[in-house]
Amino acid sequence: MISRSPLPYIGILAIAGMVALLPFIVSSFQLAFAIGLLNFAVLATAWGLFSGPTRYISLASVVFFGIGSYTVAVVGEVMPWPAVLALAALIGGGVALVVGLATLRLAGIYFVIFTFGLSEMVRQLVTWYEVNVTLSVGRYVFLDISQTQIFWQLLALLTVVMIGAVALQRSRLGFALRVIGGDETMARHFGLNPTFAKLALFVGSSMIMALAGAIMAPRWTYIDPAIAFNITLSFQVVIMGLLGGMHRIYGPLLGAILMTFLFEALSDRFPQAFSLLLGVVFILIVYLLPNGIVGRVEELIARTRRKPDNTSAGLIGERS
Amino acid sequence: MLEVSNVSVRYGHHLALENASLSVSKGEIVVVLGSNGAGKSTLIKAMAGLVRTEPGASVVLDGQPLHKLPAHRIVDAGLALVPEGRHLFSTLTVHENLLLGAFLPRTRDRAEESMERVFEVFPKLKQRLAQIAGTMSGGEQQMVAIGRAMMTCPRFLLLDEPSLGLAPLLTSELFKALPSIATTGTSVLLVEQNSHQSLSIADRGYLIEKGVITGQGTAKELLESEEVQKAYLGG
Amino acid sequence: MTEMIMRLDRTRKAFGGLVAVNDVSFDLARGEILGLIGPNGSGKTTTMNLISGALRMDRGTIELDGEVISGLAANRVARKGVARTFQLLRLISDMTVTENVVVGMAFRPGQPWNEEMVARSRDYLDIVGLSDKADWEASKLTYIDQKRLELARALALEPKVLLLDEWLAGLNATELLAGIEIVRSIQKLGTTIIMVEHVMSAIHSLCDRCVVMNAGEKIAEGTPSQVLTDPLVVEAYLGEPHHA
Amino acid sequence: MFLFALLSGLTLGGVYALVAMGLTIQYSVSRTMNLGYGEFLIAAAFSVFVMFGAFGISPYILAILVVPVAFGVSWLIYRVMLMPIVRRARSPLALEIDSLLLTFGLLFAIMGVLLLIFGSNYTNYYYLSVPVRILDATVALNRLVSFGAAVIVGAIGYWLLMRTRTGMVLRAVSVDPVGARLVGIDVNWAAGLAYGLGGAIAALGGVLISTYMTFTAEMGVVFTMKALIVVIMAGVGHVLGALIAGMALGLIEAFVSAYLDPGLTIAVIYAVFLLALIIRPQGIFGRVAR
Repeated sequence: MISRSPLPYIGILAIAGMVALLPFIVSSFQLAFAIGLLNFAVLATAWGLFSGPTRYISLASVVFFGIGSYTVAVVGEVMPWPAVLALAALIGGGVALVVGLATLRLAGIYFVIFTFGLSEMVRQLVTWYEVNVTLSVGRYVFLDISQTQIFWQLLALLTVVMIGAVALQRSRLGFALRVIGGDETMARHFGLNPTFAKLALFVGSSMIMALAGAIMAPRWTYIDPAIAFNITLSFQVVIMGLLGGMHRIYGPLLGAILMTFLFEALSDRFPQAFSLLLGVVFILIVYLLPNGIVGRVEELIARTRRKPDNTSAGLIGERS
Repeated sequence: MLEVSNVSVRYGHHLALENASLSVSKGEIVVVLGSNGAGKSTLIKAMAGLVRTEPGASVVLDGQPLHKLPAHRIVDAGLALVPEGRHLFSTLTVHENLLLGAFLPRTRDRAEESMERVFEVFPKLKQRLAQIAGTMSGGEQQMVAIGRAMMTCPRFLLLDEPSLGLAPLLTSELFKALPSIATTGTSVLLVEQNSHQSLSIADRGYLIEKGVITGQGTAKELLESEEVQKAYLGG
Repeated sequence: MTEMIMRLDRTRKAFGGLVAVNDVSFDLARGEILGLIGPNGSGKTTTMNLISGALRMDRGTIELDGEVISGLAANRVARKGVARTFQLLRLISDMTVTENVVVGMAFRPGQPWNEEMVARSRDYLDIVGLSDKADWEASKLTYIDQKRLELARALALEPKVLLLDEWLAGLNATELLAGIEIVRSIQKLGTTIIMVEHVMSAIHSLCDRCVVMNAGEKIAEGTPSQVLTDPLVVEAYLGEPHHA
Repeated sequence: MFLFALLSGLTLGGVYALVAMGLTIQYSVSRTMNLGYGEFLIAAAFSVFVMFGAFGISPYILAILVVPVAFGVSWLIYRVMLMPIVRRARSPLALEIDSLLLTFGLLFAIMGVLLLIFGSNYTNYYYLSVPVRILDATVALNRLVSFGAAVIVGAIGYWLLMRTRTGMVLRAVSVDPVGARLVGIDVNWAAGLAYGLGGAIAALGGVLISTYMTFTAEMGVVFTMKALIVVIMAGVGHVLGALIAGMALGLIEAFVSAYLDPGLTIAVIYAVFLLALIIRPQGIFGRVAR
């Protein structure tokens, strides 16, 4: 619960340091793949940071990612890069604050449904603005940022996120989230404001996604709302988090690594059937790995340690 | 004849009910007395199939084993429960609530006849048929709940603290109705804290404490028992 | 002249057509143990929920130390100094005993987040007699020990007023005696207690005063021996007197 | 322009109301949220498109074939796909999350099949696209007929729910599943029936819409979203509310696209949804608590 051990931080930094050398040894094709992987790793981890402890399934990752990318497309050439990144994070956080304030005090289902259509709404708003105000739908991003630089920036972001996640877990907010996850009603009676805790986390997680979107933007050179706010991305992020297991920090990271390879293989061999295969993989995960790979592994470890005890009846459908 | 034996229920690590056994004959009214959290609600829910029992439990009604059936089949077998919290269809009318009691094919043809029986026991309901059930007072809702259970033509009626939340006057009105249900051959098992009133209409009673049935006797014995007095009033 | 710590003034709560708490008023003196008794469904637990902020009342006021706390959300009421236990245990089963106690400590105003809390949690576990199991997972505790842990967690909030919702229910005779001693020792530490209870022997030996409720209304108030001989109270418990 | 917007709003609203009614029946009876709902609508639209092209039979007659098939498929989906997670669910919340995730996968699976067969092109066909003058506005006949069909089916559906025994059973399960089990109702049977009905209604909506609207394989999500918004705004399980809110949604959409911008319809609907969530989270017709 409260630990000051620097070991996890050192471990994360050491791994990051080694990975940072990758651009010197791999081909540019492999580097592009690694960038995609890092991007998903950041997004899935940020998603798991919020959805894991709260069990509020966000289907709107692409909204914040797209906001980040669009910020770059609009102000990338007129502001210094760090200011662009800061602005992207601020806008992403601001939107998350509004969405969170409206939905996080309600039951999880409202949040899910709201995030389900949010990307469509934002896409429409941005398109409308571009068509009516700037009079062009697409934008070109001409920034002098190389693949290697994008790689290092994403790696730095992932490192910060992982370190932040460990620090969060050791913090009062992290403890609060465990208590809320355990029993929200009880938590209220001990001075905890669950809505505030959830909101703080949702805003934080959204800012990270916006940063990822901003860092990735220079790769595209051309951006329009349909590209930036493509709902498939949200879907991929959820599937990664679920596959790995969202109740552990490293679960979504593991899921991101595995799924990126799977996506790569699938989209190469069956480009037409991509949606179908994703849908099927998703359904299989829900049936076979309800707590993700990490959850399954933990289950197996627990089973070898002691005999399973058959506890507690389900709430619905006993005996039926 | 209903025979319950070795029923245990576990919630997580907490054993809420341990090897409970009891029996009720045809037409009998039996009360199970216990304090809050003693396991009496759990016992009744286990009988109705609403909670899962541990292996080894058996509930047999007139020779037919019920303990492996899902809740809706147990109702069909003739055992009806008036649950704690009533579980009425609150946005539906009283009439619809009663009609739904006669959902099962074996009861459907007798629906009108059954409803007349309900009105005999609770004449008040006849004028309230069009009212939305959720807008009634607690006592009236309890009548609808019992009426709905009667509509399933049960051979055996379970009542989970029917007096809960009712004013004393309403409670006695309610308890006076129970013997008239039993006279037609329907057995009644109720769990209660309200010892005097429930014992005054019962034939026999069981005592339950911390998930274990600790005693039994005729209603008269229990009423006169100092222990019962002490446990429920602090003497 | 005793000093009042809490005052309920005509509190009322209705659920649909059912009035669960009907204009109930009473005062609570600093340092006393008040028993809130009455038959099942008489509105005791609803009253506790109104005090702790779990439910919002329809009208009336509740004051704590002269400050109005009715209308505040549960988390604000807790931070003002009202702690409670739950009738159905609400522990976090995959946390250790110590961590569960820290839940009570971590979110009270001005509490720093440090290792000291772990050491301090021992003090509360000592009071309830659970310090030898500090590192156990909460789900591994027996029912009785889980009840102790609920109490330790509530104490860790260092409340001005402690609400015990049938904390003694389900204990056997020996455990009951130990439980009564624990409650008494908490009173000696200066905590004011309201307890909803059915175990009459505990009420006799612990409570300074009792408030009796029936069908949502307060029907009697006084010392335990006064109220338990009150004909109105006897009737509420027994139903109509049985004239044989 | 006003009259035109009103007419197209009504025709659209009629279908939205119908489709939302189907979803609210599914959700309130089975307590599982079906994110793949709109795919039934689109799949029906495509199957009518194919059969109309091949045999030249009227879409309204084809509905007699498509709707029962959709009922069966939807029923099967509940029995085969959802029952396992209903059984393993330890709490209503866990069931809600599991069903959301599962049907999210279902959404992409069905959409994937449609994409495989039809690609992502915009599709339409011409049937009864004869202009009809009403006062000084012109409306296509297919819109009018579809509106009429939606109103009739919606009214019949509502009447069946309110006046028949089976309708009463479905309402009972949605109000109190425990109470339903205690009168001998097999709750899983009722939920399967509700799923079938919902799927059939969605398919009918798809048939009606296909006669006058261009559609793509990826459009199901949009219909699911709109139906969800209507269901939540009306208050879960409130059938009449869903019919009214669905109608209102169609009107809002038509007026926004006539007077503001056709590209802003979802944004405005979302703004309305957000407002409704803030002011009345229990739904416009819903009650605070039971």
